[in-house]
Amino acid sequence: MSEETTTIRPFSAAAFNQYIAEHKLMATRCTKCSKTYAPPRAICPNCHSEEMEWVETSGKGKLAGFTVIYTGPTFMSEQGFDRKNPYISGIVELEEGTSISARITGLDASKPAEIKIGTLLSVDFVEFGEGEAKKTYLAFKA
Amino acid sequence: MSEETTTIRPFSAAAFNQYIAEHKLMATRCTKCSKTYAPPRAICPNCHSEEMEWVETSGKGKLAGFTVIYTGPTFMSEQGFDRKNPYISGIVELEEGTSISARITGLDASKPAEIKIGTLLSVDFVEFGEGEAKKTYLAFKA
Amino acid sequence: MPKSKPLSRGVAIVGAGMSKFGAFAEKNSRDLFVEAFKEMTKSVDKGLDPSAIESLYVGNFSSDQFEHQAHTAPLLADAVGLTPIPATRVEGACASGGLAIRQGVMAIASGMYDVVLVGGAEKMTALNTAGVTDALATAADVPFEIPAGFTFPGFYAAMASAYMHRYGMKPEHLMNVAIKNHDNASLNPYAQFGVTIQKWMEGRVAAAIKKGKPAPTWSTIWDFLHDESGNPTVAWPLRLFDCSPVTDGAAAVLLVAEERMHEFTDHPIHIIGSGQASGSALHDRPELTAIPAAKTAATKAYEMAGITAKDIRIAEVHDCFTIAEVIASEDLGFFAPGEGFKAAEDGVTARNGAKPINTSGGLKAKGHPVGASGVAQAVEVFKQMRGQAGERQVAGDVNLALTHNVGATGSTCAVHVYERRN
Amino acid sequence: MPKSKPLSRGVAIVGAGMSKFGAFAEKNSRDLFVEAFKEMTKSVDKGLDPSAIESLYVGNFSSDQFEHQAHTAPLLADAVGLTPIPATRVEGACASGGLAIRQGVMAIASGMYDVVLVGGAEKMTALNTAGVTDALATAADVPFEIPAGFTFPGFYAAMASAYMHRYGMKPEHLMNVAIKNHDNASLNPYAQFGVTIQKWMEGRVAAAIKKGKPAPTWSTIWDFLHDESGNPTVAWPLRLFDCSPVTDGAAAVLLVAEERMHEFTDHPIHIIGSGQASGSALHDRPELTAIPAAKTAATKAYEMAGITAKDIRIAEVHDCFTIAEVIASEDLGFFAPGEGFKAAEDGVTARNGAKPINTSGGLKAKGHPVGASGVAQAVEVFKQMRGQAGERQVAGDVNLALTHNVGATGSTCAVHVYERRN
Ligand SMILES: [Zn+2]
Ligand SMILES: [Zn+2]
Repeated sequence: MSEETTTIRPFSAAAFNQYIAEHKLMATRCTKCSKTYAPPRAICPNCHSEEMEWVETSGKGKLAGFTVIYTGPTFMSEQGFDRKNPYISGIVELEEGTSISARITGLDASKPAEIKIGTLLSVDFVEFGEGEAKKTYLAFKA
Repeated sequence: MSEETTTIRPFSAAAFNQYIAEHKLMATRCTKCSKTYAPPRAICPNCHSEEMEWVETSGKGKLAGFTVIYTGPTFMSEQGFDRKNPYISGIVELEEGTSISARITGLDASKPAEIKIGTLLSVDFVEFGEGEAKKTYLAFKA
Repeated sequence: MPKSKPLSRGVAIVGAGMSKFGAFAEKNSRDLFVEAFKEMTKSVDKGLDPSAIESLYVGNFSSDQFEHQAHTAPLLADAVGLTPIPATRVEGACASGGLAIRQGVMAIASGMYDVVLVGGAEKMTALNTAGVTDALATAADVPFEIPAGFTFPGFYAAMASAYMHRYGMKPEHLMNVAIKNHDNASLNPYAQFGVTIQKWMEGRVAAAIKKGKPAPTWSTIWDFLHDESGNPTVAWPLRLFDCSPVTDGAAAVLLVAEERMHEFTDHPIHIIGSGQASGSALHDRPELTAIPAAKTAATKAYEMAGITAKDIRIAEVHDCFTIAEVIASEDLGFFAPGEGFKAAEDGVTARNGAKPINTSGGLKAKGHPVGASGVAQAVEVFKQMRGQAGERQVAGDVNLALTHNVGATGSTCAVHVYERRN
Repeated sequence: MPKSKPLSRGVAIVGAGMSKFGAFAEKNSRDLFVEAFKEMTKSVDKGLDPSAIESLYVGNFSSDQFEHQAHTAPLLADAVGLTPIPATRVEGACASGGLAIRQGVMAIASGMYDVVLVGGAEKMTALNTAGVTDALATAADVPFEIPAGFTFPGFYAAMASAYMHRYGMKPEHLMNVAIKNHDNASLNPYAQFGVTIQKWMEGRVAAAIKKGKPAPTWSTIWDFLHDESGNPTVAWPLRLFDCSPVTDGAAAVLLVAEERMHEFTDHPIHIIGSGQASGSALHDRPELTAIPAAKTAATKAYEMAGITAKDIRIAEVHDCFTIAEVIASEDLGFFAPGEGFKAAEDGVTARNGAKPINTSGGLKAKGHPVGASGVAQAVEVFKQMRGQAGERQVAGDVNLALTHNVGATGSTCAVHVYERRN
């Protein structure tokens, strides 16, 4: 995946989510110490620099921790998940060295004991809703 | 109005509201220093006694302050109030020397400048909703 | 209540900044706090290494309801790169910011920390008007006040009705407060409404003409303020221009132990008085024309500072509504009961008056992101006392200042007194 | 981070009490706090004149969402007759109570007050399960964690998955924690679930027979805990009995400056260590098998107290989930990383073990009214250290104790160390 650099959008949740809606998993990189952060940061926690830039991630990572959820929040229930149809949430360590929370797809939620920490994953985007109400969710698939 | 004394119900908002639903404006009285409080109190702020009792108020009072509200909370909008049909909220000083917030009825909301502080009022109860959803509100009428 | 006790050691402000106040659809409270933090950092004369900061207090009323985001303090700490320092949210409705400052003062006085960041943030405009009304209502004594139909404009309107009855004030008198505060805000680049009411009115006329609608016939701002189409009644006797707006914003101040202040600046502002008090529901007070918690908090703050009301050069007071500024100016001892509205009418509280109040534009015109407001008040006095308030700078030696921050109708009040010594 | 600094003056607990924990449809957080306040008052050996109390701190997570009531602190102060003393709400998610204690300590150390009441309250059961899940979710880093579908059981389950992978723990190991904490709670008259899991299981069987349904065939509690109908999976690998319940409750402790403690009791409990730290979102940490903020807070608290983990006789730790207790026991230095689950299996953390943990029943079985939990932990150590814990009293000299209170997945942590000197 090509690396796209832009400093036009603010380093905010709103901008990050706009990128997600465009099916891009973008990170912010500190122009001073080069550390990369996804989710985005406006100030570098490593060197306190305020000079950041947006970079597109490779979208590759591995599973650092996960769960299969049988009782979800209201918005997941609305998307059809429940005790009979549980879903996987996980934490993914990206190639860039930063980690992020995401839905996990392509693994069997009915056999959690067989899901392996360290499984290689690549970025995916899950959409729900129509028109104005359409929302895109960050996911990673095995 | 007869004075009914009971110590059976707790000195709580739930108990107070249950009395309101029964069309009774009850106060709590400190058995030690005799001060009376409506809304209810479980501990006397005057003498720190924990021995209170419920007493029924006379239901008589006078207007200490008021407003005519053109933009109300959601539940008042649901009861039909809006910019074209504003309502009066006020603070009423009871004969017993304690004061309470209540809806004010029987005065002309379209002529607020003619409403007088000190107007004599008596207790009233306004109901809204049907069956399970029925709620009774404390009011005072001129 | 016992007498105020002295602090174990002194505390000074060495940096202060705020975000632009306004309505920003794309910014959450974290984004706003990052802005305020950067402004604060820039204001530290000798520069700030953020790793010197040992603890964070955040004033925030209810991001829970406004943004579906609680546990705000560690998120704000993290957003500005301060993890793992202690980060604590303090809530006292619209006085949350003032309480956060007070916790920062105590944290330093306790000996536990030397350098404490105090922030305030609120992101309110994601909710519609009804949503904001309902969220603010949770600051009241909900089971006993809200069923009466009260809103916050309504509570203060009831106080105004009692004040009018007792002291002969007319609703028109309150407009003087709004006019003054918009005048001040027109000189504050961070204000939500950086225009005078005159300019506002002219804008309304121009907009009508542009849309091909009949132009309103207001000849003066008084016409405008008396007209329901220009200035609609919200809760009689209060109209739109008697009310502070719904605002997104954040503010930050850096507090340090006096023994270390010269590492940061040669022009510190000392916090020499701090008072706080609680109050019962509005109906449960001996009178509606004063706020007992404000009087108690002021007494405590003056006592700790060893000064009296007449020594104060400028004050930022909690004008969530115009009547609140009038009552505040009396509760603080600036004017006798029943005289506050006359002082506003006579220009005593204007920027060039004897007792300037709300030179920033106040909550009324600068904006009122509720949890940030108390901290933003300290930002204004920091600038005024150091002669850095630009076009709205008060003349003369602003050596003693005060902030007055009220939660709800006065269930909480925090008052601070500030001193510049050189 | 800089080293812990000593407090300007010492602080002791002289009274402590809590309401019954449980689900109480007719009680709001004020009613619960009144109960806790009365219990605290009764516990003060030499009696308490409430007018001696100078300030109130309240730990409360989100009455905003649970009760549509914010601005909790002045309302609680007023409910127990303490208006107009300063009343300040402190919020750090489920660590709100621990942070409130810490503010109380600092307020006294600062010299501003001698006698400070610290309360915690949460009324959670007015919402249904989905409502509680959504409300608790606001304690997370909402924009970046919640869209992934995480719930709080889910976050801790993800930590458990990483822990299992790294250290070879099985889900069954966690059941030891639940069994122990229910055993302890069965001896605590204030607990929400005052029954052992054995009794619980027997109750389920008896209820089925009474209703004429087929009786479950569980022969031991291990059968019961492995059965989806007895112990359903909530977020794999966590099941219902790995999770703390939804609870209504309140707690209160009275803190005083050491120089005045003998006015209240001859058996004070000194707070000799206090540490707090913040943490980033769960995904943004170097490992998932420990909570950095807990390690930092513990280090600070030990440093201030001048002791080490091995000196601690008993600890109340934040077992919102069974895995949380295991990780806490390692973060606090009681056991090496990867050894905590074995200590629970071996009975080391049992009431009669070498390092008793959660003698109260913990959040798991005593109940978890989130903002009150941190204060209720202090109530338990106060009772245990004074030999007043009744049937669940730990044998021997409980002269040093610790409380560990976590907000969210560890974005906040507060640790306190307590000492009895006579
Ligand atoms: Zn950097
Ligand atoms: Zn009494």
